[in-house]
Amino acid sequence: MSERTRSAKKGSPSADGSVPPGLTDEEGRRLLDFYRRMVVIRRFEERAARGYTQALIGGYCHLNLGEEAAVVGLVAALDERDYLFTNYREHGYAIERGISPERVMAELYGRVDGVSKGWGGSMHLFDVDHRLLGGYGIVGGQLPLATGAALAISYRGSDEVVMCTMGDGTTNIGAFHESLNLAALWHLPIVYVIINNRLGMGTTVEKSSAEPELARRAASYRMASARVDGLDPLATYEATRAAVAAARAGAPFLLEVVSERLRGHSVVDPAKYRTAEEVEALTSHDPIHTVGARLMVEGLLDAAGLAALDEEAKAIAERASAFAESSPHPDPSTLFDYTYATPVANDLHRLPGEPLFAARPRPTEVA
Amino acid sequence: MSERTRSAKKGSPSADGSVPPGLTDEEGRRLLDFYRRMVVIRRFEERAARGYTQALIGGYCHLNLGEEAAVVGLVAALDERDYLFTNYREHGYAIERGISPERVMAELYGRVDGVSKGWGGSMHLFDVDHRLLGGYGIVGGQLPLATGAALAISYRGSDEVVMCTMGDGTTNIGAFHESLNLAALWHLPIVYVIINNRLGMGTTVEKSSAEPELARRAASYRMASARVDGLDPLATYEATRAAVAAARAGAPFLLEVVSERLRGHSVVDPAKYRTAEEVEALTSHDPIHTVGARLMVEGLLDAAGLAALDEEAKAIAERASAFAESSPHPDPSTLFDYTYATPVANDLHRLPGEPLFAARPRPTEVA
Amino acid sequence: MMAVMTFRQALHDTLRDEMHRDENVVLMGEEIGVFEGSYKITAGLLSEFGERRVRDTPIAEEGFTGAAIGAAMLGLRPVVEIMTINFSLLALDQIVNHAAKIYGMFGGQARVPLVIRTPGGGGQQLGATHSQNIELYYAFVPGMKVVAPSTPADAKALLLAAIRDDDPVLFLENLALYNTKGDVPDGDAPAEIGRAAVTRRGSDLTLIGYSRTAFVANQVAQELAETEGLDIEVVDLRSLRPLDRTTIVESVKRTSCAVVLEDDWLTYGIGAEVAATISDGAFDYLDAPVRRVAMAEVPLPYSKVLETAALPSHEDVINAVYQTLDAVGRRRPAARR
Amino acid sequence: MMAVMTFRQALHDTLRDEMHRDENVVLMGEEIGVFEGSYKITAGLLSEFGERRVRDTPIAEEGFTGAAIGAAMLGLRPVVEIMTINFSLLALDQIVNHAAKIYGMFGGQARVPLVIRTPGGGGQQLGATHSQNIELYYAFVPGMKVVAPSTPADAKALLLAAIRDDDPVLFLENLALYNTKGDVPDGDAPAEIGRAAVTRRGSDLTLIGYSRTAFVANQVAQELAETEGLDIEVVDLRSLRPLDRTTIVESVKRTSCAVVLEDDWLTYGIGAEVAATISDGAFDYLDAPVRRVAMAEVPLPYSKVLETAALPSHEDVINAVYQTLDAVGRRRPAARR
Ligand SMILES: Cc1ncc(C[n+]2csc(CCOP(=O)(O)OP(=O)(O)O)c2C)c(N)n1
Ligand SMILES: Cc1ncc(C[n+]2csc(CCOP(=O)(O)OP(=O)(O)O)c2C)c(N)n1
Ligand SMILES: [Mg+2]
Ligand SMILES: [Mg+2]
Repeated sequence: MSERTRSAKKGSPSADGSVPPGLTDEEGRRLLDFYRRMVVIRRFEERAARGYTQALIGGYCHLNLGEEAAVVGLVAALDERDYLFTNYREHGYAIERGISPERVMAELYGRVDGVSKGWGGSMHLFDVDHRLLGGYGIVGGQLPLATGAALAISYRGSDEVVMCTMGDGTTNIGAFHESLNLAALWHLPIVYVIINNRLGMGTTVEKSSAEPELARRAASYRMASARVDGLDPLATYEATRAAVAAARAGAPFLLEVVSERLRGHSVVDPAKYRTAEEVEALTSHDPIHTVGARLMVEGLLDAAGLAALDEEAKAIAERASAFAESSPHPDPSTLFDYTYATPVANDLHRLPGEPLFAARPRPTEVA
Repeated sequence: MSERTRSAKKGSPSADGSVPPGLTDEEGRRLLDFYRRMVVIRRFEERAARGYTQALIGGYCHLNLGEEAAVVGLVAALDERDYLFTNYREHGYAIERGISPERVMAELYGRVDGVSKGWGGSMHLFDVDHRLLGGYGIVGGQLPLATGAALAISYRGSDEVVMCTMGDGTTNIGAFHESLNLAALWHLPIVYVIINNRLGMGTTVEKSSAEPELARRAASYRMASARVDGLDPLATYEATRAAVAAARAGAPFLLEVVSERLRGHSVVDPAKYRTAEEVEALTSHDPIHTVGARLMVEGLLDAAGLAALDEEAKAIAERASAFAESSPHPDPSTLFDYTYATPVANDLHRLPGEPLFAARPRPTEVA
Repeated sequence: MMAVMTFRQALHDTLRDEMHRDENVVLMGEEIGVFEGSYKITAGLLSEFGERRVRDTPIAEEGFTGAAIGAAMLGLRPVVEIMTINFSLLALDQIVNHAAKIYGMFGGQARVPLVIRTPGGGGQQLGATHSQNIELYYAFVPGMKVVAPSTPADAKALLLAAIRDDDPVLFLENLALYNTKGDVPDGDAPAEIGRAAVTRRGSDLTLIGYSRTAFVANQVAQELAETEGLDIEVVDLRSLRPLDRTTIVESVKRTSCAVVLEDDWLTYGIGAEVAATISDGAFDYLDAPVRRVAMAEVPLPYSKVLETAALPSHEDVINAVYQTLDAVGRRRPAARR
Repeated sequence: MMAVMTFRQALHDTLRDEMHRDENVVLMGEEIGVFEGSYKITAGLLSEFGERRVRDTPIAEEGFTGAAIGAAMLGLRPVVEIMTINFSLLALDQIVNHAAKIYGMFGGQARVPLVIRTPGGGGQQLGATHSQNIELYYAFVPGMKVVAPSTPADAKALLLAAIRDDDPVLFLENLALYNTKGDVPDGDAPAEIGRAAVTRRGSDLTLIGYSRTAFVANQVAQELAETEGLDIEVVDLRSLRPLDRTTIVESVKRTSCAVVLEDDWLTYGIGAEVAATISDGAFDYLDAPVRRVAMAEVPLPYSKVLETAALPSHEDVINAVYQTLDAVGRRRPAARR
């Protein structure tokens, strides 16, 4: 946990309880805003977990619990015109990009008002208007795509940036290598972000990456990189702004954001592979606690204010799930609507129980 | 071409014609031996090119012309018990591993006495006795395999080493990244060798690798690495010995061997993308010339000795092709002999023209 | 001696027994050790056998599958778990161009005694990329063997056979089968790869499936015997490559009609070969077209409603049986609704 | 207006025209620029259009194919060359799990107007890993379109259609066709994807192929018309997904027998679906089993002798036609040998 020690240089309460140097006014306002957003994500994710146990959400469901500070700091550093590609652990990103929690939750519930019209589910949020270009469930699958989006931007000479997030475990797959090499060769406007929550599912970074300081892998492509404390939303924001600026100038960047995953890999994982001490340590790192405490110490929030924020976030999550539950299921008649964008002759619209060819007239009974 | 300048520290004639410090007796003997071997490869490859134009060799045929010094230096540093995995440009490696040029040429001719019994061809030489575990035509395909062979060695606690060679272009494919990471994580006894001949087919290293000093890519796996002048067989040999020793102690190694490809990518490529100056420069780098000249300067070989070596090499190449031409073609009846190692029920031994089921009795003519 | 156990347990116990029997058997895959496997097949094996024999890998399907192939070339007998068959696309080059080619391409000099265990299956709302049935990609390739058990007993017998076979074997599992139960004989009796089984004799119609759909076929046959007095023969393919054409065709020669069940897409799916084989080999016996019951041809949607519409249901199977019996004029009057 | 040109030239000219027409059309692939393409389809295009539009990529099939998909999501129309279809296995996850899924999985929000050009084909002594015909892997997948022209005219018309289509299209080429010649109409007339063509009318037998085998089918039909007076109908599939079942079945309803030619392995190959489709849709018309002519089921050997034995020959096709005509009792007495 050495990177924890060289993390946020100012402002967060240190382990011995002493108060680090204070925040500027602007930083204070920003931190308060970030905190509010973090709490929304927290309550949204908890509500989603409940929706899963209520069997209103199916499939896999991966939460951003513990990663709220990272999510908020990262997305805040993007412009509206920028593009975001991410993985299956992306509810928080969708909300931060400005998509309404209602539409995000409706997607988790598989309803027509979901961002992906119910076709994608938790792992596949997408909203072309908010330039969230997916949620992808294949580990590493988003990297070549994001690289290609950056290629299209560069080809047109426009000035958007692409951000592509991934987990620590994802840095070991071939697509990571191929993509970063292309981006560096072609000077593409892209920031690759590793959310290092120290675990794949139950496998640690040390067990899966021979160079566990993941940002260092940028050197293979002569790419600039940095490592930042993802439990500190301000530090994450500042580091991301610098990375995005570099990318906008045509120098792709690799940013490692060191974070925590508070619960199991997905809602159904009890995370038995964690020791009691690890679980204990996690709680003290929980960014909702540490950032909340810091705001109190800084005098930017009192207990009542904190409670109010929390109530507001809970209400947002409740509204989202109420909306989702009341949104209709897709109609089975729409099953064949999205196989092809350009309609095509002889596309087979056959339901599983239907014969390929209309039945022949019944033969007359023999003998 | 900066690496050319910081290449072999002693012994090779420098560009201004001055004679560098001399060789020890042992080095002298070794260099003479290496040279003899290099000439054998040279003449073998030239004979193969002729076999190709005579239509006795089919498919693709990639030659080691220009890479002889690298091939000889690399293979000499291996023990007999060590394993070698390589790519489709591997005739020289096969010969250096001790396989008779006859059996190598017979494989190129697709005959039963070929190392792979005619099933593999130029790209797929394999000889289990000489621990040459292939010749592979899919770029990068050999890397995971070689890594796994090293895993098997480590699993058994025995002390062989695996060498896995590849081209410069191959370092950009995902399998490179995945394999090196595994080897470093698991402390496998393997040396990965990049033969950097500056070109994929016609694409330069600079156009395909964002970090063109390819050995540096080892850092992504905390793996040791080195770069050596592959036109100098002694330097290559020494660097390889060090790499092999490290690997034998459980520390995988990445060795970059900077070399030249004298002709086109394969026999049929006229290499029109090279400028006249480039072609000119190549000739002066030809290791057969430079090493031959060095041996003369050192007084280890005179013109007559050189001519004798050359005659001997030509004779070997001629014998190889005569043997190959007289070796029988595989019998078509052996077509189904190598689909499975464990015979299996219902394996379909159907020739392309045969029906799946025996013909029904001919129906009587209707009307 | 027999014991009743789940499909999961049969796999687990067989892996464990084989590891005890043969030091060369090693397990590799993502999250099979500390996490005990995504579907818990390998639970407890890391603590029993240690990291040397139960190897958690990075997320690098191509790399670790290829490494298993290379290790097999030197005589280990790796059993690789690919978490779901969808992710095997990333390892396909290593499997198709290397594992399946090495024996032949080098003239029989190196064997690749490798098993790849991997589950397919839709119906869990996992969406378009996580619900595919792409066993076709392996079944198509000479040099591969592909087995697809439908019962705990076959899970054991075919896994024993696969581990002891000197060729690369894709061992197809299915998410929906893991919790199914059945008798599993004690003792050491590997199945013969390349053989289908007639799991139920009957004369009215041949119902054909593999993996989950063989389970469904037996269930439906049983149900229709009880409720409608129908006498349906069931063929469980068990091996997709080699495909046991004789057993299939002989069955249809007896029944003169067939319904093929598959969980993949219809066009070019596994059922296409089965139907083509029947139509050819039993040409003079067939009284109605071979009916295929398969997925709708769409990327599988997440929404439960849409997913259900896209996947073959129990009802779909029953209707296909009825319609085929109608077509051959054989549906028993008692059974008419 | 018409011009006679090679298949290669038709591809080259069409690419060039489309690049002039639409600034969004970009070419990507290994060695397509400086090297002018492994099979020289893109010769001259780098010097005409520059590096921005003709992009040499590193050897990274997954990376650059995926990048083309991502660029397509933002509105470029990349035409990717994968040097041979064998290497496409390395990009399969990006194609099957991403290109083919993105439109559906996200509820129709993003289009992927991508073309992947890639040649298949054996018979060049390229050995087991470089001679495969695995178009099946794409044809199987809803969300993909797969076209497979057999003539220079179709190469042009289908490439125009593919480039202008808003879905990912796999455009199958074949090493053995590049130097074949034919009439190519001037002007701008894209073909309709999803339609087969009856390229020769006849009443004795339906001969079906695609890509190289459609070329062979036409050749054999012509030859047998001249030498034996046989009247063979030829169906060129042209599109493997969607598959034009109607054209196939209607033809067989007229001729009552069929031979399917394919260059891939028989079991589970493309021909399996064609045969199953015919046996189903023309059940009451078919007078003999559908015959398939396909590769022997082995990893293709390098040796010329063995390779020749493993690949379908001209003779094999003719014999299959004769045997099928025999089976339906239709072979004309004059034709008996
Ligand atoms: C190619 C592929 N392999 C395996 C999986 C199964 N899988 C899903 S998430 C995951 C762990 C990913 O870890 P990391 O990249 O650190 O991301 P995190 O979940 O921690 O955010 C695995 C192995 C997958 N979805 N895709
Ligand atoms: C996966 C894959 N992609 C493309 C090719 C075609 N190809 C064969 S050799 C080659 C260039 C390889 O360059 P390099 O790695 O530098 O090796 P060299 O030929 O220079 O020895 C290419 C692109 C292939 N065989 N496999
Ligand atoms: Mg992680
Ligand atoms: Mg090279």
